[in-house]
Amino acid sequence: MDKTNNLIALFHESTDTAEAIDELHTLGIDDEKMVVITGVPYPHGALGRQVEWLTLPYIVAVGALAGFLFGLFLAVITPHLYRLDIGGHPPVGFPPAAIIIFVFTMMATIVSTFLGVLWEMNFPRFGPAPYHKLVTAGHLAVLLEYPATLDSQVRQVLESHKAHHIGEPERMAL
Amino acid sequence: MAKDANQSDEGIRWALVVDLDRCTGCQACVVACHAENNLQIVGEKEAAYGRWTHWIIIHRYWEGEYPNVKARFMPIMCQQCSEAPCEPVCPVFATYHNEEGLNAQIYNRCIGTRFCGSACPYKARVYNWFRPEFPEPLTEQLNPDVSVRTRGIMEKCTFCIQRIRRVEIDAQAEGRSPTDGEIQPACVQTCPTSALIFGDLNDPNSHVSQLAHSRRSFRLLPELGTDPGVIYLKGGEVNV
Amino acid sequence: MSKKLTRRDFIKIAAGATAATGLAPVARRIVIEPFVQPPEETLPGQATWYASTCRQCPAGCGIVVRTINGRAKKIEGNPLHPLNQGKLCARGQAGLQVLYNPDRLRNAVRQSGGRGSREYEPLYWSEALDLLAEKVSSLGHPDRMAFLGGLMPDHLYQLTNSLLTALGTAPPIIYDLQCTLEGRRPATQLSQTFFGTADLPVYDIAMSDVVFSFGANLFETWMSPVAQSVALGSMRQGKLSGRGLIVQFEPRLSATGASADEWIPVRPGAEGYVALAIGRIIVEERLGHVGSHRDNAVLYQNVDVREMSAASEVSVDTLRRLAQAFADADRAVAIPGGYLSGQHNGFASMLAVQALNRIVAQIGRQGGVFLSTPAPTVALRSKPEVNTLSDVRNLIKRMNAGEVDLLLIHGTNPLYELPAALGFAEAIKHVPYVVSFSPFVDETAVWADLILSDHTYLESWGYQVPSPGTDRPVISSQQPVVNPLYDTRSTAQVLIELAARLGGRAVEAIPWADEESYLQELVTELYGSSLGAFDARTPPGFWTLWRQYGGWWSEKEIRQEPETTDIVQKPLPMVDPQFDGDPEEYPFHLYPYSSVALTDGRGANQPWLQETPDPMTTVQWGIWVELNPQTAEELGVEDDDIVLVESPYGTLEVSVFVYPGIRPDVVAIPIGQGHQDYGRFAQAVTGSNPLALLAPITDPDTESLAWGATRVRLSPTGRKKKLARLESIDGQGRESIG
Amino acid sequence: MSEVQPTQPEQDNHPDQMPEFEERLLLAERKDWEINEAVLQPMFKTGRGFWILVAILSAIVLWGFYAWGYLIYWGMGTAGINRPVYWGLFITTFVFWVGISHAGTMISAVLRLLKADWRRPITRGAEAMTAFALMMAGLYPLIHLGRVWKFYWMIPYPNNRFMWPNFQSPLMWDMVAIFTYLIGSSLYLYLALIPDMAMARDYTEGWRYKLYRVLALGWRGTEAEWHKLHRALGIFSVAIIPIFLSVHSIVSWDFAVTIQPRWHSTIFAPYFVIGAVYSGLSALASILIIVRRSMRLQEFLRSEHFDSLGKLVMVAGMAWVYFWFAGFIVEWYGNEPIVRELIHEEVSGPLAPFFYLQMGANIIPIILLVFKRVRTTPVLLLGTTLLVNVGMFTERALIVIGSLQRNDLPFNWGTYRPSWVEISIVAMTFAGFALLYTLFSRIIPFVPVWEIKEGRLRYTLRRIGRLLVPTAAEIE
Amino acid sequence: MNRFWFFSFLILLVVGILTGILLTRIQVFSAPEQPIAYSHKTHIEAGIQCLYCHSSPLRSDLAGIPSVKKCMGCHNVIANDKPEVQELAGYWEREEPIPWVRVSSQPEFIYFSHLPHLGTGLSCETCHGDIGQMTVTRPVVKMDMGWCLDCHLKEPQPKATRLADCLACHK
Repeated sequence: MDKTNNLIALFHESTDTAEAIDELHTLGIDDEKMVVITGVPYPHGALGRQVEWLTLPYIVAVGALAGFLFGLFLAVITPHLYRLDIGGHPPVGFPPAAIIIFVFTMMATIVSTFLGVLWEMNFPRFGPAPYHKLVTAGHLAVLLEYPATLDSQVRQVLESHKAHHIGEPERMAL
Repeated sequence: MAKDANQSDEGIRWALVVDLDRCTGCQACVVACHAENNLQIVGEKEAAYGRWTHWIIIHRYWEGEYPNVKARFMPIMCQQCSEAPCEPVCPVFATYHNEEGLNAQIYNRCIGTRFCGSACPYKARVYNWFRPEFPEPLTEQLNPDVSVRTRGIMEKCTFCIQRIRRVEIDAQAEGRSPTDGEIQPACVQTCPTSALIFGDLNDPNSHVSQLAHSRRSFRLLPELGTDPGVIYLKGGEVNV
Repeated sequence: MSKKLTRRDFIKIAAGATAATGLAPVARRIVIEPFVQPPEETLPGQATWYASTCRQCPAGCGIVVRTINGRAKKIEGNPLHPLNQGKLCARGQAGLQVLYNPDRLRNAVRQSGGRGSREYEPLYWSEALDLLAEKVSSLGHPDRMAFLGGLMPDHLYQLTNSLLTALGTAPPIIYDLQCTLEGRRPATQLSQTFFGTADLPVYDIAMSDVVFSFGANLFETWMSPVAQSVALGSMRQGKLSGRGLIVQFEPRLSATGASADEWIPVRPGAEGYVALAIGRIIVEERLGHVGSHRDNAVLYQNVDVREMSAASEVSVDTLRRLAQAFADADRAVAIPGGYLSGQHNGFASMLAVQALNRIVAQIGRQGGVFLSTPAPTVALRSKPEVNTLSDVRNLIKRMNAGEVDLLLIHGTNPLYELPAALGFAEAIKHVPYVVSFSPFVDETAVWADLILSDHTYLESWGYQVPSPGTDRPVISSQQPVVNPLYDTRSTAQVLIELAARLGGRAVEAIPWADEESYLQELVTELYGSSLGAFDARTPPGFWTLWRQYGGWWSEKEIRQEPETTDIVQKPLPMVDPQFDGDPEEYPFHLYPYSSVALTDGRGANQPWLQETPDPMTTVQWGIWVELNPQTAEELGVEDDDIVLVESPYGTLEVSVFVYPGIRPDVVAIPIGQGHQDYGRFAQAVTGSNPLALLAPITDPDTESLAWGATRVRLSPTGRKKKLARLESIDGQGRESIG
Repeated sequence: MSEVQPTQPEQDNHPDQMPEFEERLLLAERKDWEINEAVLQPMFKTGRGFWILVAILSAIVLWGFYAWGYLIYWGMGTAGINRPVYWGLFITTFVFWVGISHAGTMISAVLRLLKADWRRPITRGAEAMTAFALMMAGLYPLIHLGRVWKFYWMIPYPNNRFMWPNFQSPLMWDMVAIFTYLIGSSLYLYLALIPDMAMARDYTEGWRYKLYRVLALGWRGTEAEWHKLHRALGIFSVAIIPIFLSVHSIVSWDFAVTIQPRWHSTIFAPYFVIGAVYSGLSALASILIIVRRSMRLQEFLRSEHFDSLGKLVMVAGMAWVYFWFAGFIVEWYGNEPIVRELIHEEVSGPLAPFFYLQMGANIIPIILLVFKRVRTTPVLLLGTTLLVNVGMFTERALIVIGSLQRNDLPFNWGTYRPSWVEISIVAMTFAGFALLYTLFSRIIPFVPVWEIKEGRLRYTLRRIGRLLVPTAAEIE
Repeated sequence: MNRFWFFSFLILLVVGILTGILLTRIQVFSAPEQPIAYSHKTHIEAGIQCLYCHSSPLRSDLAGIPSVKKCMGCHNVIANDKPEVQELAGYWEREEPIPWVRVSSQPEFIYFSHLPHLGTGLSCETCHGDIGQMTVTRPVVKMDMGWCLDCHLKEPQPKATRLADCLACHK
């Protein structure tokens, strides 16, 4: 296996970052080997990277279905488990069942969205990770993993786009 | 929607007929109910604030003005509605409808939301605002067939379910079914003018079902569609 | 229920022996029910029913008491009893709270800190009896002892009477407020005058088509309210001949008036005039189907209908209409009630009312008035005589003069029940030694040196002949349904033991070993009577059945038709009512009425009765004064305002209840509250006793207290006290919101 | 400032003290770290006034808990409710708090979906308000139970009694709906908070660092994280809107499904929802004004925000009047005896003072808010919005208590007086809400920093004539 | 790694709550201390029927506790040298009931009658366990609602419906 280098570079400007990333692409570094860390959510494509594929909607859909079924169980099945008549109503009526099923579906949707996005983001993750505190002060950080052979080219590209703090990524306890 | 089981004419439906022409407002039923059902005594201050616990009360209505004034009495207890507004609102099934047409209240299940009390159009349900107190030896008067309700739960007229059950068990032991008039809630038993009559409304031969078909019969707040199990008979009108 | 005796009914009352023995559970929830000696006929946890007689009022209804493990749990009417036919009133139901009252005395006690100190020291019964015997035997003269009695069971009255007679003392003076409010004494006198017999007549409401009730609160507290209510039930909706009609003549619309079809607000004291006018109209216009009224013409020869109408404020048209209805009815009855007897002209009014029954020929008829047949044995026939207020006055006079050294008080509470103006409270201080037999520390017992606390009626023996009776001879039996809860002793037993200690003529007069054997001897005289509803083979068998059935009564109805005396040969008396208090200064008639729940105040220590709403005002736990809306407006007061009620004899501060059913010149106050003593529940209600207002005047004909003849004035105090009403003031008693 | 890590690059002119921000100064000219500090700095400065406030609020809360304990120990009788007024101040306040909770979602979810950019600085405050108001509201179903120790019988779980709760009961709907809404709004609040937690983590040390570190869950701000966060927030804002509509509808059905006169109304659900939005937005405006003042966030919460908020309040108010009138006219016209009686009670009976207070306090603000001066002057706006909340509280009380006092049988009417227990517990929830909010504002960045920065990304400044005007870039 | 930690914490939490609920269901079947060391085993082995001492379940709601008199009926002559029996005799002489402590009880809000249960052919052991083998009497089942319903719901219809009615037991 080839030896790889890790590098972090900080930028002031998003335009510089985008251009640097473009050039790094041309150097043959994959998108997957690059991680851009920002303090501000940049719109998709602003930094010239591909859109990531998300499983979140599926998680949510499964969660919602589970909630629906749970609501269905509570609203439709449980009244028959110990049958008690109330107020001339049938044991299961459409309106109350609709409310219960709806609410449980929504509850499950929300909870599964939350858990799903944490799952997607691999959270929580408190271990050391490459990061720089200047990110929250408005700088853009690019983490790179590239074959050691490309080292000088990469550094040149970065410096040419006004990158600073180029160096080994500091692994910080987060 | 599913056909409601309570609507069928089969089985028993307990009903109480209140003959307003006979009621003298004497309150015997009120005390009989207290004695039979271990109702608590709340005292003057709480009673003044609407916190009394009678399961049966006698409404007194004024009519006309002096000197042509009349007062009429109307005993009101839980109406044991078929379409009871109190039942569906209870979150824990503490109140429900049983096979014999009774609007049952399971004290031990009650968590005290008082929703049923708000929903009842007759306001026939009473709440235990405080822990009941029976200074010794008044505890001896407590009927062992009826639980003593603690604070924080709703209670109401049960048609003296313990007396119904007692007669049914006795009759069953003798291998027969209870006869009409054999089951008497405490108020019915004591009513000096026999203004209260109890029986099975679904039995066409019972006294109550015959009275229920009388021309004098009416039910309270019929426009609400609650289908009460308490049937009132209008007072007679004879002028001199 | 009452007509058919089901098997279950029989089982219900089939257990007849004495109450269960053994230690009953203190708290039924935790402890299991261990016995040393298991009671004979009780099963653990299984209800046993004992028959007895209710002593909450003088009516004498039969009861059955449900007991479980030796503890009474519920009182119900005895379904076999001819008087109440299984029914019971509120007071009868509440009897358990007499038994289980937390404020009962648990021993015989001596007031250790002197009279009125309310400090008590328990005594052994032997000590207490020695003390009593010593007091009795050390009397200078037997006349220096007096016995004041109230609501007594018949056997106790006989015993007392025998003992006192043997000792050479005057017979007991029987006086209590309930009897006064009912007019028991005047009613007896009326019977004596009208029918020549001292029995209280029975008014056959059940079979009647038209009932004219003159101040009789038939369905509340008058005479035998349960029996009368049972009768109302069948009169109203139980007859084939159609619905009967009730007209109530009284200045305040009582619950009875509310149940009646028509209420005639007569001026206080003028009820007799109404009766006279009606009679006059019937006779004059030859109404009804009696035929000739010639015989009766003399009765009404002095009556002028217009004058009567003006005096009673009932229009001539109304009078004529009522006369027509009364005379035309197949069966009609006029009832002279308690309020009449409480007037200065009470006896005249009662006579006028009773005369109405004669002119429509309803005496002795079904639906009219008849006398009940007395019991077949002589011993059981004699009944307690209610004394007049004059007798009580004499006693007070003697007490004040220091002529009474020993006063025995049983079953009455004169400090509460007598009008304060009579001065009993002062007089009792002049008596060196007072003995009370009260099971409770009531106002009078506070002034007793010695309290020989009696059993409550559910723990004691006895019998009673209901008076007024019913359509057949009835003797109601009383037996202990539970073992006595405390170390109390029945007064009859105390008297027997006292006699034994005194020896001599006393023990000859009442020689029995104990109360039970006395009763047994008395009662088994009935054995062999062919009338009885049950047959016994042996006298002990009779004794058992007597207790199982709750008494003895005839199987068939036996009515007695009374003969009228020659009182009906002369014009009826016409007496103007008199009232105490200047009409200018005291503009209102005071109407103190007996409360449905508390009667004369006896019920005030029973929380069930306190919590029971008054039927008309729906007030619980309180005392109020009822004012006509017009009166209230003139006085500038409204509901719950406190007014000062003043009579020439006393004052009272009380909340106003604006009451549409009362004459504007009358104010009504319920009796029963205002206890200074008598336990926590009675004392919980603030307020004072309305009897403090009463003038001590009597009807000269009957010498009975004219309790309705006091005038009062009212003035607002500017304060408010909210009454504990069941009804909402905002709802204003409306039925619908239309 | 000691806690803030001095990580500024040297080329930035870093003044020693924060500049006094001018009212309409555009954030576009601010550096990111300046924004960070502007938000963080007030959190760390806790003066004596703050602690006094916390002490007072805590005292009220503790007293309220004492009152609650008293209520539980002695029974529901210590509250002022009676027969027939089985529900009193507790349920009134419950409905009120549920109403307050509606503004958070209204602002953050609806406006997020609509891409209304002025929402950015106020979303966090609004969401926090939702969560805290729901926490307060959620207490009441417990408090008002006669046997609160048995509340778990309302939770569906398998048990040996074979008994399940009654899902036909509106109280069950209530419970699950409020629980869902509380979970939803808390998660929504938290999800949007994660990047700011990371930001705060980078600026702090000590206990705050530990706290923020845990709360940040290891957030770095990678493009993937941002992307997923956006996606999740998008799903959230869609999902939470039906919940927000359903919660207050369900609360209204507590009343509307009974046959109690004046409760039994089909219009109750939208009427309650719009009332909730009205009171919630007003409460939000009030809170923002107070927070802005006390935390010196004038730069973030500018008058244009209040202007917009004021307009929303005004619109909600007009809608409320519309719904109120739509219900009222039907009741008035129908002239059913009991309803007529109830209306009479309100309009000219003993409830008249409350009725006119309600009408006045709900309608006058609408008129006032027409004026821009009112909308943009904090004191005037504060007064106006507080008035709305007084009005809405009275309205809830009239609905709950006023209707229960009268019913079909005049014999059963009653009147209600709140007891000290009820007042204490109601005060406890108000104080508790304020306390949570106060503490929250010192621990959590009150202004969503990343959202502001994101908004700033989308602005350009264009010179038009003599003005520099912000214009939004059309992205996405 | 982190994720594992986080989710396992969640699962632990859920398991913990469930265990807590389960723990509350567990009944301590300890025997209460009785005033006299009474052994059912001895008496049953001596050939005495349950109904001899607990005589009323066929006629009453309660099975009944034998009175001191009944105990003394035998123990006047039998085993009167044993200390427990002498204790019993002490109660008899003092005319005090023996304060037995209840072993099987129904809650205060429950209507329970032995009569119909024995009427359907159940034996004492069905509910009280093999009490004839117990030297110290202890409860063998937790008599809670689920336990009652287990039998009630197994009855054939329509009896099961009637017995499943809350009012069949709750009072």
